[in-house]
Amino acid sequence: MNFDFSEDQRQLRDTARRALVPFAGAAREALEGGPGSELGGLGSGMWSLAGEMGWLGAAIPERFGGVGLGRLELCVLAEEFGRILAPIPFSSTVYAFAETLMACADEATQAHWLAQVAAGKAIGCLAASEGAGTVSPGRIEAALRGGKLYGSKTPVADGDSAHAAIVLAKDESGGLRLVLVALSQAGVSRKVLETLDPTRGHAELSFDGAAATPLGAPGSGWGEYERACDRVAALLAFEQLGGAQACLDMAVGYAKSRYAFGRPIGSFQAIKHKLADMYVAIEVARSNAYYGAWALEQGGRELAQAAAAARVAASEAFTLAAKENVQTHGGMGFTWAADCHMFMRRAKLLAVQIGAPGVWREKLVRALEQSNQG
Amino acid sequence: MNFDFSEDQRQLRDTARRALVPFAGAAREALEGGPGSELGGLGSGMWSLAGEMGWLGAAIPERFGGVGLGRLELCVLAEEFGRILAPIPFSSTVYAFAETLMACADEATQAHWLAQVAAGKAIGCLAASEGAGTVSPGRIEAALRGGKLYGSKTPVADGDSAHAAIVLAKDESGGLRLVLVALSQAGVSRKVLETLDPTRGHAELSFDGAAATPLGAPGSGWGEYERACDRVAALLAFEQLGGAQACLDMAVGYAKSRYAFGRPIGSFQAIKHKLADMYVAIEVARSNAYYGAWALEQGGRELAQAAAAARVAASEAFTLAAKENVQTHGGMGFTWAADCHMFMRRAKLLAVQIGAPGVWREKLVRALEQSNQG
Amino acid sequence: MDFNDTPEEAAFRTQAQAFLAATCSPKAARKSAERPARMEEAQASYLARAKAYQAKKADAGFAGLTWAPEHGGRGLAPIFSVIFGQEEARFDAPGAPFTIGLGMCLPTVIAFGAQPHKERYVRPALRGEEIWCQLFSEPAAGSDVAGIKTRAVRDGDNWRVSGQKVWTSGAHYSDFGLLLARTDPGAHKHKGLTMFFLDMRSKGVEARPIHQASGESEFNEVFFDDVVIPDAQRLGDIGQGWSVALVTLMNERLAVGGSPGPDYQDMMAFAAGALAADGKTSLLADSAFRQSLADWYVSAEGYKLGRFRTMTALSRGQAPGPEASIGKILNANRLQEITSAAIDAQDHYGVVMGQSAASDLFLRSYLWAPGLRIAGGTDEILKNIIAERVLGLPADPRADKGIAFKDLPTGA
Amino acid sequence: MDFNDTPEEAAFRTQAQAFLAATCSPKAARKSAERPARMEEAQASYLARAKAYQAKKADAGFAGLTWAPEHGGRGLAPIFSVIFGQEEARFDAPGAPFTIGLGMCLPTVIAFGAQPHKERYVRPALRGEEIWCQLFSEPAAGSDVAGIKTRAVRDGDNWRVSGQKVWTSGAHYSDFGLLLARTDPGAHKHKGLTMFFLDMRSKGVEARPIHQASGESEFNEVFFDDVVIPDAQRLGDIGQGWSVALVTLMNERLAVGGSPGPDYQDMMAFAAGALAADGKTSLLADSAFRQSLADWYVSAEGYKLGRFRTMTALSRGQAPGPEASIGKILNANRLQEITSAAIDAQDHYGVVMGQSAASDLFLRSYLWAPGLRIAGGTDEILKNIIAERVLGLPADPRADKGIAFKDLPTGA
Repeated sequence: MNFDFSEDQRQLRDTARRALVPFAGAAREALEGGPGSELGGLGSGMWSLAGEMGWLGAAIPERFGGVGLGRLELCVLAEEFGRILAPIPFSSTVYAFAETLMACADEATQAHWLAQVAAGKAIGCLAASEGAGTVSPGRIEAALRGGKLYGSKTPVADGDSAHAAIVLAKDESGGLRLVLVALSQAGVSRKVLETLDPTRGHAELSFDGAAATPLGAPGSGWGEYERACDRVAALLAFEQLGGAQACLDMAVGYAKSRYAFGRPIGSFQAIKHKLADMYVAIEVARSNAYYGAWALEQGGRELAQAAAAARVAASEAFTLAAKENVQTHGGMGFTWAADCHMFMRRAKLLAVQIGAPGVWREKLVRALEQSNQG
Repeated sequence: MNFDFSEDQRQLRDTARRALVPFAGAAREALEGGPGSELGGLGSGMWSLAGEMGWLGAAIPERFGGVGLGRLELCVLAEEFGRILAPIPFSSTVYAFAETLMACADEATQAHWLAQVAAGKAIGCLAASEGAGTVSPGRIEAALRGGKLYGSKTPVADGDSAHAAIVLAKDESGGLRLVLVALSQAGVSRKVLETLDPTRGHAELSFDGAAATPLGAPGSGWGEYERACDRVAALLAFEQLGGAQACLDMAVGYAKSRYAFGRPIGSFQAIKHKLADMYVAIEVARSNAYYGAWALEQGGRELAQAAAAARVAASEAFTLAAKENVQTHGGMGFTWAADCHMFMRRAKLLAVQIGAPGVWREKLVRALEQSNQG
Repeated sequence: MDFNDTPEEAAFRTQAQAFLAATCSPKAARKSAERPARMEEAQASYLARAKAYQAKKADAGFAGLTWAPEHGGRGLAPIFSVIFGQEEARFDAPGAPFTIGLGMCLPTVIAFGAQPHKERYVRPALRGEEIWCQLFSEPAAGSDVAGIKTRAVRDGDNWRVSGQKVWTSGAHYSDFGLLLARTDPGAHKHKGLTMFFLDMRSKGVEARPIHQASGESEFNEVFFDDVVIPDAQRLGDIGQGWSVALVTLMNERLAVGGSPGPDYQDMMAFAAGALAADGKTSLLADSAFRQSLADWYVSAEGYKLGRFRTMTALSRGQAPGPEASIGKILNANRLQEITSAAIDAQDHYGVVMGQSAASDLFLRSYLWAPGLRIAGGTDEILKNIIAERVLGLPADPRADKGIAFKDLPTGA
Repeated sequence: MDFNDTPEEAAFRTQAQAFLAATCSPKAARKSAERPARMEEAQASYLARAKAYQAKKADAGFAGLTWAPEHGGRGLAPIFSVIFGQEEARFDAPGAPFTIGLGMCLPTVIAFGAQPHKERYVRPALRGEEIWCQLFSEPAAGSDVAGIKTRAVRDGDNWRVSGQKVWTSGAHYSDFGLLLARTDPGAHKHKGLTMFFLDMRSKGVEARPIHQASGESEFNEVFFDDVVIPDAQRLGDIGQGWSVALVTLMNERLAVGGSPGPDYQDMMAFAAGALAADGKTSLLADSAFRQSLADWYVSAEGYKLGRFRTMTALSRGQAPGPEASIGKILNANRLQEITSAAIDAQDHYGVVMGQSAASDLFLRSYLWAPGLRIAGGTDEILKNIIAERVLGLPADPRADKGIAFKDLPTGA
């Protein structure tokens, strides 16, 4: 029984945490810079740091220029990025784009793009949603015709800065397929979107005959997309966990130092028990996230169930922790100057990014039903 | 604006509360007497008191031997009975049986049965459920053929002690109809059921050619049943409210007198805020119950929505209050000798008696949709 | 039990309706949709419109309804204020800038001011010619209101005030302010306070807007740098400021507002056009959504009907009690649930701004809702009030009992 | 990250499996279904069977795994106890009567007892020949364990004990009891306590079953009427009872049990055969139910996987920390939700007993669940522990500080 990260992995965490100290203010800078300024995160050097430290290529095989570690290392990094609300397209590029290429692109495509990702030269994204409402197979209108892509996707996380996108589209036979599209070509247009969280970029991507490379077998698109979401969910759960833990740490710190009625507010049970509730939610999320990490690393059939549970628990923990962190801070927590609202924004952004909590609860129960049958 | 009970109604409440003081232990006696001993409640004199005080006939017209007051007076009484967990078939006889007869029986039937109810000589009940699962039109198998009733109903609240039942059944045309059945005839058999709350009687009623009188027009059965449920819901909400308030009163009293760590446990915010939460739930229930009472008295189209909201809020308040009353009492609250568990039992019994909370939430939203359309 | 006015109330309502119909235009959109814009609108043009309206209202005898006639009021029971408020809410009646002054500050002036003060200040405030703000909260005195540190030091016939107030509504357009200051740090927390009023244009007063988490600026910080206040502008005795403040705060209860932001109706309308988690059926047909919708309705009705019960008590001449605290707990928590659910319901797209007015309202309110759980008393403070003042539970142990204010631990 | 044993752990597991297979029969039904019957079974026949099993277990070297060899143990790390427990749970192994004695009482005797005590009592307990119970809780000392009133008065070489204990598991079949008593009511609450052990058959000891809210009787009240205990049976110094008790209670953490009563699997199986609120579709197809089911699964997994994390720490030789408190909070609250939801799901019929084993289990557990939120530390106490000992928040203000126990307010 070793249901924890290894000594090496914990060292990676400590290294990452130390290396990120200079970037503690990066999310605030991105916020103050207004919409689209997550490129400030890029400009601030966090992105090049991620490349230099080998974090972008942590799970990319060495033959493609990566470090050749595993997904557990990505989990460790995700938690650290989540903790400081990193305003960089790490999740889209690494969890979604690179991992999906490794799962279903051919060797040449992998060789080209993974090397670029590992070197910090390419930002990638995953584009499925076509507007408000749950993403489902019957609602995909983007279409691949004669190797060209038509249609539009919105919102696309990091679609504003990405060099390439993996897009869920219909092919000529009417089946769904993931396709790879370079975004710096004619036939692609982007509209930057303003979202609840200005520290992360979103765009609407429109395709009018852009060259696109199919990934995986014909008709495999929805299945590959769901598996991609499961991988992203398992990794994103650690970002959410990092965010939730940061909220709890902030709230605990504030509750110890803020005095009212002649004593620290953290000595009042109303606050103590609120923070204990946050802790419980976070520990539930952490345990489920660990299992998700294990299933991701194993790559077996447990992943769908484990990833869904990790995501449900992590979304719950982060939104609760963000909300009650504001409440613990009182009036101070409701000011722009305090970081509390940045966590409120990010918590909701991540909770809907690859599907809202209700959608993942539904996925979890479907997985439970399947594992009961099989 | 007078959104409260009148002076007369409040005097009725005070009178009832005083008159019931000698019966504070009646529910405990019924509990210790084992299943079916709600007749102990009858034997204890509470039932005859209810007859003598005119409570059984409070809303029955004077020409049928009643007092000729209104439904608001029934609400007042319901709250008092709820408060002491009265182990008598008041709700079945008065809210369900008598009110339904007044809504859809002919003059002669009313004259016969209402006089008996008002005099304390007849106990009535309403029988719809035919086993586990939500009661719905398609699931009713009890059938009226040639004026005779066949089939069985379970559970029937107070079916063990009732003299007559109003039964939801199919008629020859396949439509649903409410029918009135005297229970002291050949062709009726009863099986007493053990339930979570031994202080209230339940039975399975089986009919094998029992003489039955149809009520209302052919095909009206489901509609009449739903309206009957709305009336019962509005009244039962006050019983639930009384029970919830009694739990809060118990918990507050205990929290003031029980000391731990050198001070009353009611001075700890964990307890204070728990009790404040109970209070909030009860006040929400009370406000919704008042509106239900108003709608019941008006008899207009607001009733369905108002009754559903009253019932949802009251079920929520009573189950919460019963549960957290145990918790406030700690170990003491988990003993048989403390009354806390009797409220836990009754809270759940009343929450499912004419349909579970989920069913009523669904009804409430349907009513909202209809009022939006009309 | 009926929802009808008494004959006297009905007559008054008719008069109010006639006045409002003659003075204001009817309101266009749903009330809930406009809240986020309310304070942003508090510009010069809005203020001018508001002042003109208030003057007409006072001249027609609809301002200060509960005040004694000698102060320009009509000596009516609180229910008449409620009735006027109900009718006013149907119109585009710009009353916001006067709520705090007339609801809290002037009643304090009337209760504690000298006769010349009353003659000088009450009528101009009632006619909207002068606006008042309330200067109590401080950065280190939020839930613990009596913990204020702003110092007033005696200087002959004057006091010199330095310190900082926070969360002050309307400080930048107010003419006068009601100021609670500490005059004796050596006394116990509640004993060393004194109440003043001051001209907001005094030298050394500076109001700065607070940038809120939601991005808006509805409140101010107010800085005092050696501001001179004549002792004649003291309200009540030296060291009695807390007793005076309690009178101000008690009047706050009557001013408790409605449910701001989107509510169950908005969610229901929204759900009719949205999809459930299965991506196929309407969200409004989804049983999980319907169960939540029922709960939101019950909570919203619990608030609304509870107000009717309070009005009934007012109608009988009773004072509004601490049970009004439950309204804000219900509304704030429901708003957090509803806004969060609305965002979730749109899946990936839920966080995108600018797609529709309804969706933007949910997003803005998601950020604004946490403030509602804090402003005017946090959930935690309100639950303490319910527990202690409604249920009669013992007070929290007082760590600040019998200790001079200056010696209280502050963690600093 | 892997779920595999170390080679040493794997070897031990194999030995344990071999022993258990040779000694016990495999368990038949789902564990959850049998809880309510557990203690009722604690009759003479069950006790005899349990004692026989425990003797075999000790003789085979599987009792007292973490104890030092000189006390009959094997000096293994706590993870080996967990492994044996996992394997034992697959069999019909009657270990319940010894849990408290071996888990809490005897470790205290080993830590504080004189050498002759250890020689006399440890081995018979390990072999199941003598059963021990723990006598701490009292009617007025529940959450506030140190508030016990049972008096022990010195009488030459003996002590005379009068008072009452409560919630004592197994008092009626125990041979010995570990007793915390107050020896100096004039000292501060925590200072006036002393620990003893006594023969439960001493004159003046009477155990009476407690009739629980759920109708069962799993615990006892124990009355002491001038019971004589030799001073030689004192554990630790006079007035040091609280320090001794802390050692006993620390050992309790390792004994934290699993999730009792029906869980999400039972609910899922049940829902497959039940109808949703619309009366038509399966409850398992109902989206409101599915959303709840997902949350129950996440909570149950959070508990189960959290135990794996604790085991990992144990495997590394770390001690179990206060974070184990979250398990009971999760399990107890989930049990309340699940049992309530199961009853509701059957609509009118939900409260009827005797319709099916599954339904009866939900009903019995509905009544039993509130006890789980209280026994072994209420939610409120556990949250305080998390807040103070895990998160490092300040302690509640102590009203009992520096006051003699006899002068503490009790409300009486």
